[in-house]
Amino acid sequence: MTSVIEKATAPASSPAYTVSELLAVVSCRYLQGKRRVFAGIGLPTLAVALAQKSTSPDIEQVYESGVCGAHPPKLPETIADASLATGAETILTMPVLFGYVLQGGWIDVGFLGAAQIDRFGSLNTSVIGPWDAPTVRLPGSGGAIEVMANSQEVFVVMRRHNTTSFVRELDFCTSPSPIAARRADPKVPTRGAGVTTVISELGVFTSDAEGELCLASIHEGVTVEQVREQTGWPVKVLDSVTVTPPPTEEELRLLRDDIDPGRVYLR
Amino acid sequence: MTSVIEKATAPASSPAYTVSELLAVVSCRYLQGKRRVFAGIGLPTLAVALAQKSTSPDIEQVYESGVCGAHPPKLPETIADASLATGAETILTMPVLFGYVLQGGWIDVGFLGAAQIDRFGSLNTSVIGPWDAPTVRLPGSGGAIEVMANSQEVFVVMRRHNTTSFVRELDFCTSPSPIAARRADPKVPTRGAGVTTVISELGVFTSDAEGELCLASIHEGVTVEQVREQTGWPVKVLDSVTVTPPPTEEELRLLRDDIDPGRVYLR
Amino acid sequence: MAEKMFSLQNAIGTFVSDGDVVALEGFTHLIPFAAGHEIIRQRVKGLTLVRMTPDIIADQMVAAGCVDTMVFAFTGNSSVGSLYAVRRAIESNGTGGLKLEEYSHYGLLARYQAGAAGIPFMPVRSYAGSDLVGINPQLRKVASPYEEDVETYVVPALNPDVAIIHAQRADRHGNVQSWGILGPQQEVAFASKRTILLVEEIVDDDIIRSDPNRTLIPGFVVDAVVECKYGAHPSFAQGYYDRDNDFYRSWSAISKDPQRLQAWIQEWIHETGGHEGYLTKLGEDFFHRLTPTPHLSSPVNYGSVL
Amino acid sequence: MAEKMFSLQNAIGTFVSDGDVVALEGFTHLIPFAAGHEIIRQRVKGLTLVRMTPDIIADQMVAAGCVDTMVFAFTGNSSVGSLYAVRRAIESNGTGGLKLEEYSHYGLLARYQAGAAGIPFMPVRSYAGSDLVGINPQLRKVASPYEEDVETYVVPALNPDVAIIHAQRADRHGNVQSWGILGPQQEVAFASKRTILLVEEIVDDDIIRSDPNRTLIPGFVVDAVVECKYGAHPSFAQGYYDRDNDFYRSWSAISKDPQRLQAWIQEWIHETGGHEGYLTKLGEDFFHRLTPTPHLSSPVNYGSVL
Repeated sequence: MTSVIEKATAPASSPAYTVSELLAVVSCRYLQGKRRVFAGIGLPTLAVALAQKSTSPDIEQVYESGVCGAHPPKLPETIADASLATGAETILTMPVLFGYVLQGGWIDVGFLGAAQIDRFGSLNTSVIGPWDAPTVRLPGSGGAIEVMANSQEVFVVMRRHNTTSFVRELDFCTSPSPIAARRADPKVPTRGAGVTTVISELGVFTSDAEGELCLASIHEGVTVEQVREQTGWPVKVLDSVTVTPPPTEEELRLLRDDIDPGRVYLR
Repeated sequence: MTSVIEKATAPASSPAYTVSELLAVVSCRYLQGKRRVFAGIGLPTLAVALAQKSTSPDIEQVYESGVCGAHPPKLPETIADASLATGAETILTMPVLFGYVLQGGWIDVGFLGAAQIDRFGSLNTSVIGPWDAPTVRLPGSGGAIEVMANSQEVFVVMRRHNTTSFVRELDFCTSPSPIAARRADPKVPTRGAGVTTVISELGVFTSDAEGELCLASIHEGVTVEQVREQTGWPVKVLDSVTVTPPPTEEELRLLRDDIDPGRVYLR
Repeated sequence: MAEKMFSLQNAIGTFVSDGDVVALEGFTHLIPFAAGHEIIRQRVKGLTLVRMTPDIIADQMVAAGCVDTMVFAFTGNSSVGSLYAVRRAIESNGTGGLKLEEYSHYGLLARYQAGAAGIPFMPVRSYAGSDLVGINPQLRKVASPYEEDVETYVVPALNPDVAIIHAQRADRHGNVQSWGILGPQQEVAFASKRTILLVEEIVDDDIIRSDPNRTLIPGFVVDAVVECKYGAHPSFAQGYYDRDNDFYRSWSAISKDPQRLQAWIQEWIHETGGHEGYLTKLGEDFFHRLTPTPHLSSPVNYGSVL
Repeated sequence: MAEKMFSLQNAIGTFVSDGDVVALEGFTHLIPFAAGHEIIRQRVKGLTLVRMTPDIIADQMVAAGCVDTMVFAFTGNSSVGSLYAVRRAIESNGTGGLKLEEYSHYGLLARYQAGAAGIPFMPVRSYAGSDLVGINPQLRKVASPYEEDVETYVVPALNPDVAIIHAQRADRHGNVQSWGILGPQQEVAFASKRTILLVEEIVDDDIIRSDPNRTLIPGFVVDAVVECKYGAHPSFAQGYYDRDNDFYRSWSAISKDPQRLQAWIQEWIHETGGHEGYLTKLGEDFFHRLTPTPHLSSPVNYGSVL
């Protein structure tokens, strides 16, 4: 798999930006008005940090490890960085984080990644091929099943956008969308809207009233046709589909100079 | 209700002792070989402290509030004394104390009191009279139901021994013995032996193989007949029934001089 | 960030309404007396008071007519006396009318846990054979799907309208730090729709952030933060003031006589006008005898490579 | 009091046997690497390894042939690479043979919680619609006895034979204090039949008793206490040493080549003879670059009136 766009073509009037920068900026914009974001290290951290410094000063990131209100003295390299604990406001125990915070419904937006996503936002992070004799063993759910089942909504960042990642049918449904959950177990209550927003290297999908992921915007230099070709299901394109407004100079300045000057995640 | 014996008659060779001292000493003796005792403040505290200083240096007291390994700088007056936290080894959260420690089966001996006890060691701490229009409203279970259901065995200290406290039938069964529990709900697993030892102002009852509380010893100056008269069920008397050996000078010295010199619980 | 700092009066006025299910928690330690007094002062009615251990504060609230229903596990004034207002409202020869929903400690705590965790019920390892099962229809059984012929009792999730708790310190964002006996405060705050937090002192952000594992409840769970020094009196706040055992011992005599009890409420709650007035009435030197000798925690190092 | 101080060698030798269910816990932080290495050194076989996040230590134990079955929720080397020994033991073109029992994070954590709490199962708010239900028969449903037509998934209690955990400090009685990211250590220690505790340092009783709320696990739960400085390397111990990210990044290249991996195990585990030898091989100055700048907690006052 190679990325369709490694670097977007820069329009004459704006500076060039990397895919990472684009994904962080677009994610940040969709975070407007949200309060508590459950996310790991990496692009979501940049998106939340950018939101804090721009549109959403009150936004908070909650980490799977139980850290809330992190104020790391330096940008952490990994989710396991000691600096995430240094100066944090709270470190919750795991039963409190998963039981009370996640299952209790306190998370507005959960950020997830996946090897495969389907039309209604169910995710595979377990295996390629059959579970008991896979071609590729992936890490598994971790907390993804709980994040999907308990956040008010979920954002998915998919760096690679092609027909092996945006699939008609998942090899394995690790984290089902609420729609899939209700179909499988109508008596088990669900919470939240599931995946409402997918930000990929090609564009942005948002969910419609039925929960179907529809193309809402394409990034600069990408065509709708390209998205159709790289997506394993017949893509519904919103009437309002637009070209994603490119990162502004101010957004890029904040990312590059303030938030990640060492290009820890922007690499 | 008045106590049958406010002060035991002292044999010529030994010093006089109070009922509190007697109950503490006898309780202590039954604690030999036990490790973890779940108990409130008062006589059980004295019994555990005495055991620590005599036969059972490793014995530990666990408090309902979550305090384990208490080393209070002064003898606490109440279970809510700040000194219980000062210098303690551990203060557990309530879910850990009740969930993991008690329900997890880590308690060897639970100490309980009650307004009424029956022949198989079920206890009433809720009401005298009907529950919805009681003559006397008692405090209720607190943690007693969990202590009874989850300790390996239970000791009950009954200061007042008469036919209104040792009853044929409880007005209300707050904390059932495992025997009563299995009869009511045969499919719900029980743990432990329930009440194995009752220490009253008149004597000591221990449970037989069927869980029935049988008279094992009578205190100095008490007759078996007196116990029968003051007990609401036909008392089974063990063949081995003896006179409770009175507190020794050393036991009394430890209690009076070392453990409770201010007579906080010995009053 | 939404402003969370409230006066006690405004916090109760804003977040507690007639008919609410109010969980007022604190297990022997950090009992939110000042908040209970303010509820009485504002003459809130028809409350369902949820409290594992309804004690003097419950006696006062029942006597003041704030409480219709009491959900509890142990009601009493430890070993030093009785709660006569509560008893009069329950016993057959009393003035009656208090509805009860009775649990054991872990039963009620497990209801908070299930409420906090968004699950319909919590299994508990007890209740078989207890007469509580007969008088409390919330205690039910479920068959284990793992073993033949094994059942467990369960309790249902509880999500009070308001949790009211007291703690030693917090920052202005409501990040709560507490130590000593912790009680069910964390569970009840997460389980409740709204949470009012009273603290002995508001501290700088840096103090809280120096010890993040000490934060029992994150700020996002807290709706109102009230700085309320000595707000747990006659209960205690570890390291700030000890328990006023004299007051606890004196309560039976007050509570036993309905007229004297009403006069006490009038004098100490209504006429003081607020917690400040209550402290003034106690007098400037009151807390001297209850002031602890310091016993400080050893530091731990949260550092990382810079 | 029974003597609880053990050498690492004796602790593993005494409490871990072939075929045991061993939970080796620590969530990104305080991963008991030294204990895992000692299990490899002692050539223990047939283990069921329970770990929420099997990472490099699992890769090493699988490569060394200690593990028959892995019970897990997330297996990987965060974002810096893959665990090739684990993958070879699972994937269709690999050398195979590793049995898997797969959960999500809370699913496995809830199994520890139920195991610790002596209840047959724990309800969780997830799993509906997940294919995990099809491949893991332990994920079952129970009807709520409180609402019509409401069901919840549940997971069964788990009681491992041995829990192995690492912490910053403890006293000689095994009272454990830990800070930073706490992971499932408290749950797994209470749930397991035996618990082996490794710590960075044994401290005086007074240190532990100065901060009883910091004690995560009381001594009575712990069977063996091992003083094992740097025993979490290449993982970290907050305030003692940071994570050795270079090692984590280097692992993929080692793990990808089965021969190189076996050579690594031979050189760094067997030939070092023990944790002391491992540290000697790392070299005297190794931890300089990982040594944190101190960031100390503010004290709290546990005092009372004397």
